[in-house]
Amino acid sequence: MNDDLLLDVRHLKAYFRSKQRTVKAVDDLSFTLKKGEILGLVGESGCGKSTTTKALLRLIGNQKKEYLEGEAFFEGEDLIKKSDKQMQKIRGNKIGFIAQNPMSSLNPVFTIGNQIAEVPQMHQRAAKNKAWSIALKMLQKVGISDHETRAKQYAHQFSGGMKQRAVIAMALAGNPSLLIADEPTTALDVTIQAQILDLMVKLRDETQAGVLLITHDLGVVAEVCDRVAVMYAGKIVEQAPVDELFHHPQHPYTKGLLASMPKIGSRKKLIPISGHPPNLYEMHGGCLFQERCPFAFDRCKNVEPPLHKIAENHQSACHLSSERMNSF
Amino acid sequence: MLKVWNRYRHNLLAVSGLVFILLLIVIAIFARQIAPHNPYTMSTAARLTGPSSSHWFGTDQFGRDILSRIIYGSRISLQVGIIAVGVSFIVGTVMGVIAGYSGGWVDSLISRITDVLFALPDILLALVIMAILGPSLNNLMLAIGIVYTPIFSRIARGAVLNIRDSLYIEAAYSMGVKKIKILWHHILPNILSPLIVQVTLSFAFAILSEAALSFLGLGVSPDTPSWGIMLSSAKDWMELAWWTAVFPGIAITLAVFSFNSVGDGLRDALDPRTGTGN
Amino acid sequence: MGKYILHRLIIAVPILIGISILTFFLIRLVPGDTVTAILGTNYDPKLAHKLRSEMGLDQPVILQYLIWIGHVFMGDFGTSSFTGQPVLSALMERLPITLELALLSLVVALIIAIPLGVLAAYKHGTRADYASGTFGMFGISVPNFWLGTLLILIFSLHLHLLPSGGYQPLSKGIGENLRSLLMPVIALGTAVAAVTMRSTRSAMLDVLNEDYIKMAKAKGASNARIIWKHGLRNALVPVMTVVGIQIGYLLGGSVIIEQVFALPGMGRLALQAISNRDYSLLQGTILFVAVTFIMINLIIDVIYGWINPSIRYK
Amino acid sequence: MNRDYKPFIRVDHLKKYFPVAKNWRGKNSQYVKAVDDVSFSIDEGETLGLVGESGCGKSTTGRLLLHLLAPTSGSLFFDGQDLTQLSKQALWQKRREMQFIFQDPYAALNPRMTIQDSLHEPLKAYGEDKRTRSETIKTLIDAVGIPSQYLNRYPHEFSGGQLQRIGIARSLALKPKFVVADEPVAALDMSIQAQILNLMKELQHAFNYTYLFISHDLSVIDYMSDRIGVMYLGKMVELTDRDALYQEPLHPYTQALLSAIPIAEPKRSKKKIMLKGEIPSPVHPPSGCHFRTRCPFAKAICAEKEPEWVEMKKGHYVACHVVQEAHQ
Amino acid sequence: SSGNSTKDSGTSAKTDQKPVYGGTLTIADLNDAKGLDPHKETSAQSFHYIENMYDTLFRYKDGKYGIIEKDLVNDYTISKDGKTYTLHLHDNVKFHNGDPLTSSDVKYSIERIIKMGVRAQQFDAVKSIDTPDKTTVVITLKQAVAPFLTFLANPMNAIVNKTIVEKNGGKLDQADAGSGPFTLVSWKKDQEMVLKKNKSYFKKGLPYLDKVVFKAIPDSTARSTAIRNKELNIDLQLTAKDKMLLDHASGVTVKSVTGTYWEYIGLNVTKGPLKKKEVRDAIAWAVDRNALNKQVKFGQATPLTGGPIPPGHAYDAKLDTFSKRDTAKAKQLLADAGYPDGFSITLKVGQNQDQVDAAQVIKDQLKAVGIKVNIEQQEDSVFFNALGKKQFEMTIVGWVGFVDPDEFFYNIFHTGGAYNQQGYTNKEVDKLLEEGRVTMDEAKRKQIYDHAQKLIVEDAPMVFLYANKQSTAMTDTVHGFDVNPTVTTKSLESTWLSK
Ligand SMILES: Nc1ncnc2c1ncn2[C@@H]1O[C@H](COP(=O)(O)OP(=O)(O)OP(=O)(O)O)[C@@H](O)[C@H]1O
Ligand SMILES: Nc1ncnc2c1ncn2[C@@H]1O[C@H](COP(=O)(O)OP(=O)(O)OP(=O)(O)O)[C@@H](O)[C@H]1O
Ligand SMILES: [Mg+2]
Ligand SMILES: [Mg+2]
Repeated sequence: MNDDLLLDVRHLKAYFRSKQRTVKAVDDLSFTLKKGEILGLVGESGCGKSTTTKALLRLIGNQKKEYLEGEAFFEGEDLIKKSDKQMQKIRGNKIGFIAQNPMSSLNPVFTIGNQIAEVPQMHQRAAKNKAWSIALKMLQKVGISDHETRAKQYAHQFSGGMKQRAVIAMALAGNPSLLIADEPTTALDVTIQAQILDLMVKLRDETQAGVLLITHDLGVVAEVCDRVAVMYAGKIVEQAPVDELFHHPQHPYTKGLLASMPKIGSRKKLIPISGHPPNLYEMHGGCLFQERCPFAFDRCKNVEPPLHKIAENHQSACHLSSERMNSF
Repeated sequence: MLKVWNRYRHNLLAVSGLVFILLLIVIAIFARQIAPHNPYTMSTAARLTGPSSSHWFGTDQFGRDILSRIIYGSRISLQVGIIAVGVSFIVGTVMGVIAGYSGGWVDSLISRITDVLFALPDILLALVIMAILGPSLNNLMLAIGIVYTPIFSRIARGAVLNIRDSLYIEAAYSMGVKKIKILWHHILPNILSPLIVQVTLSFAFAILSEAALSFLGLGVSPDTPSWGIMLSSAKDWMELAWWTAVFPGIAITLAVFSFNSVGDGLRDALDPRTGTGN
Repeated sequence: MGKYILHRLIIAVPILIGISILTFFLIRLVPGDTVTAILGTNYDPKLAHKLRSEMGLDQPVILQYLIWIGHVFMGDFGTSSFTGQPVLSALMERLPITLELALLSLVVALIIAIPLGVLAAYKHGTRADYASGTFGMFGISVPNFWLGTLLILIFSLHLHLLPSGGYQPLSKGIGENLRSLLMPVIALGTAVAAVTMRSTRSAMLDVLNEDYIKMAKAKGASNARIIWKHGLRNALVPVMTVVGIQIGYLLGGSVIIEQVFALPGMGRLALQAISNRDYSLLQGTILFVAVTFIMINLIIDVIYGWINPSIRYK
Repeated sequence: MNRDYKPFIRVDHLKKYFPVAKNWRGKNSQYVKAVDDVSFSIDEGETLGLVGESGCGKSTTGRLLLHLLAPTSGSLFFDGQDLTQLSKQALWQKRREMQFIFQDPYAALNPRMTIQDSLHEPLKAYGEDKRTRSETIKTLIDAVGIPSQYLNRYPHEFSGGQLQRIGIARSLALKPKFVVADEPVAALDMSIQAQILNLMKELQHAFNYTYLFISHDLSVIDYMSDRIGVMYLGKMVELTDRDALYQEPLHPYTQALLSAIPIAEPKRSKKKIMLKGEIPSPVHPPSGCHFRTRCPFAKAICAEKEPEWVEMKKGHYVACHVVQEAHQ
Repeated sequence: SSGNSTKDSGTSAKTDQKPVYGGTLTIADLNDAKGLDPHKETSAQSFHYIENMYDTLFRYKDGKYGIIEKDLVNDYTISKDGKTYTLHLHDNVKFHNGDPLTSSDVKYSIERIIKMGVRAQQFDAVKSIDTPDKTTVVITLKQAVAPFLTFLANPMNAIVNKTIVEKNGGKLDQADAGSGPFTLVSWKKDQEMVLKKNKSYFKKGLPYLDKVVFKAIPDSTARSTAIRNKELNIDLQLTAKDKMLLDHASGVTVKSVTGTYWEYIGLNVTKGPLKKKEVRDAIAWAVDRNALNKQVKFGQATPLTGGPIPPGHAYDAKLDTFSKRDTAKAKQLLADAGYPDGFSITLKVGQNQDQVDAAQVIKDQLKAVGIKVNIEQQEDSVFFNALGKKQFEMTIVGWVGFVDPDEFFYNIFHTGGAYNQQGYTNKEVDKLLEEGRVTMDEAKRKQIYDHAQKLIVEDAPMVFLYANKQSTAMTDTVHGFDVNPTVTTKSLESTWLSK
């Protein structure tokens, strides 16, 4: 195995069970992430992106109705097998987490500094003033001006972009080797989004941490990611380096997405994907995309296409692309 | 509707409350058939006798059968609940809807009135009103009705304000639907659920208030078999006869408990967000 | 902060004036009057007339109101027409007792209810949660006067452990004082405890679903830290609102509880004033209760601001 | 583009101030200047795109145009008539001809009414009889692609894309001439977004609607509009033809916005203009030019004087001191 | 009437024991005093608080009923025509502030009583008050007033200190202006009033107690619990139920005498069916006083089967009309009056629990003869207002504290009587009552009142129910306390506590 390998997820499954039904939010997911790499996980709303992050952080899987299976090797150790106590030592320390909604991710009743300082206090047993100076340093690092006053302020005194910076500072305070960011810019305006993405790339360059970046915006992916995994209905349907994916998409879903996106300067008529994504609890055999797929044929209805290699570093889960490979 | 019931069904407390309320209604309607004795008949010989096979809950200081009085008392409690809550529900809702929908000085005026009424403890206000009206069952219902009017007004106003700004109201308006129609078709049906919840909770309050005012001697007339009156006179006798104080109290508690738990259950069932107790 | 309090006080003035008008005129709608109450069995029309004109009760009501409110603004609440005692001194005599009863009930209730509510939320869905839910529901359903009566029945009449009524001032020693308030506090505080417990539980459940709790978890905080540090203080924000509403209940409930336990507080005074048609005393009492209510709520709001910095006022 | 249409909508010096604070005497003392002196016109059959970041006043402008909000000052001509001068009844009659499409289709439908009832409502309000109503609705439903057997369902039984189709159908039921579409696709997934955009274009083609199309997404605006207006903090800063805007944006804010938007084409090197700071509070906007606090080219004059709304080239309006000076 | 009252230690059982000085006695009553001004107060509750701070010219004899003895007065004479009273005061009496009590204080006090209005009518006949010297007072009346000494013995017709009155702006609501055995220390409304020993009391050697604490405990159960727990020494007024309970309590003695508190059904003779004498009579026959006594008073009251005066005083034993209930007769009377099927009527009551209870029993009893009673309970103030304005049909109330027969009859049954709420008029009765007022001869007076009672009972403006026992509970350590029909705490001056 590669020395650079940071995260190796294999056959991860996360289901939500209730009396009426089982939602297969994440179903047999496998991917890897290297040190210093930014992996983009794209997909439409409800396809299981957030559930993936929660499973990796083991924020789910502790209750009976949450079912978790598979392996997730992080620095050689399987996260899925860890106890809650062991996970507490890893979260915030070795794995930093940046939440989707900065507006609600900060505790309104404690100062920002206090919340950042909590991380070294918990994980490094740092003394109060030591932790505070770490917090100040982190705020400075994420580009918050006047950080000494700002540290003593509360979340409601911060603007959206500043809150997201504070959340990033909090995620970095434990010096993590893996950063999981769940749609870190979705709630922000474009000009602010550009600032935050820029910051994240810069921080990655500095710390050489691996970044798992969740987003639904292909534009964001194209700008900052090294590699992309496209998710559809709880599964990864295509995985490739960024250039490869945008220029030689293999899966009909990926192709559809690219064709349906308006592009500035291009007057081409958009070609939408017909229909809408399936319910994650009414799944039947075969390819999940087959109902919306213009190329679907008999096999698609019955046999679920596995994710398989079609080129170096490029995988797709489509009968068609595998056939094309075979025909070479 | 079915969904609401499905959510409600799983709340054990709420279901038992509902069952008890239905039971209470049956008891109140068929009091004459169910009660083992006449609740007014006195007997010097049988005064203050403890629970026995002929008087399950014992007798009071006049030898009247306590069980029968409790059974008849359910009529008073339900009557007070229905009328008092009816009054406050109708008056309060109208006030609140007018305040919330029209805004401006009408809103200010109505809101100030409710503020003033809110700054006085319920019981104190009810006492003063009872003192004005004089003790009788009708006045008691009116007094409790007045006291609980501001709650409905506030809830209705809040709900209207909440919904008034919602997008589908603006949408209807933008498509030329007249304001009064919007009020009737969109606003009223949508503010109903918090009001219904409050109706059940107020029912519980009304029963408690009747008991409390009667307990203080400002309630219904003293020979009425009301639970509050029974408790009030039991206070003098409980040392000799604990049952005079214990059973009417249990009746009040159970009735109030039932209405509260139904209200609670409804609130959870009507509001899918509070899916906390599955 | 000071400005905020001032602002709140200014807002309270119209409410108090509203209350003063309301009570003043309401009371005058009450049939019967002070004079009949004073004379009681010995009612004699001639004597009654003489007393009425002495008390100024034969003047127009509006004039009576203006005279009264004018005096109130100068701190003179008049004298009780029934006992001849100055209203203010009567109120000041009673206020500490009601306040002690209400605040003691509140504090005891909070000390018990908040941890229970937090635990119920933490163990939510378990038997302990259902048990506490049922208990809480009983707590808000049981009439306080009945609970008081039962306590007397058990602890005074049968076990002879506690006095069945009466108030022992602090000057008689804190032990005696607390002994005389123990049962009243339980009777009055149970409902408050139940309501607080229920609202703490549901507030805590809401808070535990918040993003910042997930964030705290993602930071590696332990469960205890999440609940007691990150959760509780946020959960207290809605709980404080509920507590504010409870103040009204406590003051109203003390009318009944003071009657049950023969405590000479403001509630009892109000009741006497009503039955004696003691106008100036009743007006003064109601105004005082309203002021107390508003003041305690103001204090709660200040605490509220302390708990929740986003509504702290500059 | 073709500019020979007759002006259909014209707004002059339109302002909308929302009171946000009252002083101790209950008088309004502070305002959000949501729309602050905006002038433009829309021709018949044309689509004007309105773009800008959150809170800049796009929706307020849309609402003002339909007179759902009364303007604080300014005039507003619709088909030659000043809406601000009309009686209630006349306004109500006019209302038929102008309609709104909402960003959140779910919130815009009464959750307790079947979509059938919701669709009937506007027609009923204008006194159409039942048969005409049913026929109109049938046609519309077909046009937006909702099967008619779904009519008895409630809003929560539909997906977001379907709901937006229903919302569009409802807005068009009265056969309006002018439609304000307020971020109609912002809540939708990217695979659905293209369906709706295409639908709106087709309908416009068929019925010659005039559109005001609001979005914060420049690529969507680009796809839909003939002309585009850019707003910043209550002001319109630039307005011109679509091509002119993308090819030679004049205002520094437009330039920054264009460069900040992530493009779904990896490694397409583009010069980024990173804006500093964030959008100031609309209650206390900066003096002079509102954008000057973030503007990379700000000069002394920008703080002193509000820039004028000037037609720099034919049909190309800009409000910027720097640009105007450069042209002199 | 003779000499010094201190020799007689009332009804104390253990007269052989030697009094012990010192100690604090705690005594509980139903309600607190409204105020402390003896000339202003009307409620009996207030009297119990006030009377120990003041002295009166005469007083009721301990343990006896209707017998008057001297108090501040050392010696006195009444002229033959009953119009001139010459009173000689003790010369060693001092007010609590040290001022001597002199004849001018007496004159001032009587004039103040007249001015205050409450008991002015007792002194209506006063023509002049002269004070020839410091210890002599001569009161001249316009005509003879038979109960005049009784009036002077009323504990609220007390002698007050002019200086103190004036210092308090004419008000004594919160102040002590007396010369009595105890002086006021503190009064916390509805909590307690504390009195301490007056060391310079004019009766040598009295009082024994250092301190007396009065407590107002409205709840009878609370009072009886407290005395059982020995938190109290005296529970002044027991309800029938508490008497029953306390009779068996250890360390507590209950003493009772027939009291002056009598209760009746008032019938408004100016309204509806009650205008007819037969109807009123029918009600009188239909009421079962013995059953009522059993149900409401645990059989402890004395049923009034004749007139209103309880046994022992101006009581007429021969007048025993209603000793047995007769529903047949009642029905006959109703039929005669034109109500063979009875009628509906409202019975108004106040807040007195016994009367509320009695109303329920009477409702039950009258049902037997076809009269349907609706009970309407009102708050006392509203209730008494309604009574004063004759706004009632039937009511249940009681009178208390009368000592002289004139007090019993004149105000209630005379056409112009101040408390004639029933609207009762009978010329013959009026004449008899006027005569009784001015007749000084005891025997003749009794005859007059016997006759009046007979007429009243026949007319039945009231249905007399019962006279209550006055019961007091005290711990076994209390000695020398007088349980008096008029309910008084006056004997606290000679009460003492054993260890
Ligand atoms: N606690 C839960 N219980 C039941 N179902 C859940 C739960 N959490 C998520 N789901 C379901 O799992 C599926 C995946 O949810 P997830 O939040 O992972 O999607 P996502 O890709 O992050 O979407 P978005 O872009 O909207 O954030 C959804 O259908 C969601 O409804
Ligand atoms: N009814 C209102 N009362 C007070 N302020 C308002 C109101 N409506 C809008 N505003 C304020 O006016 C400003 C402009 O709001 P508007 O909704 O027009 O912005 P927008 O450009 O549509 O933003 P978004 O992209 O978030 O929809 C904002 O600051 C907003 O807070
Ligand atoms: Mg997500
Ligand atoms: Mg908007």
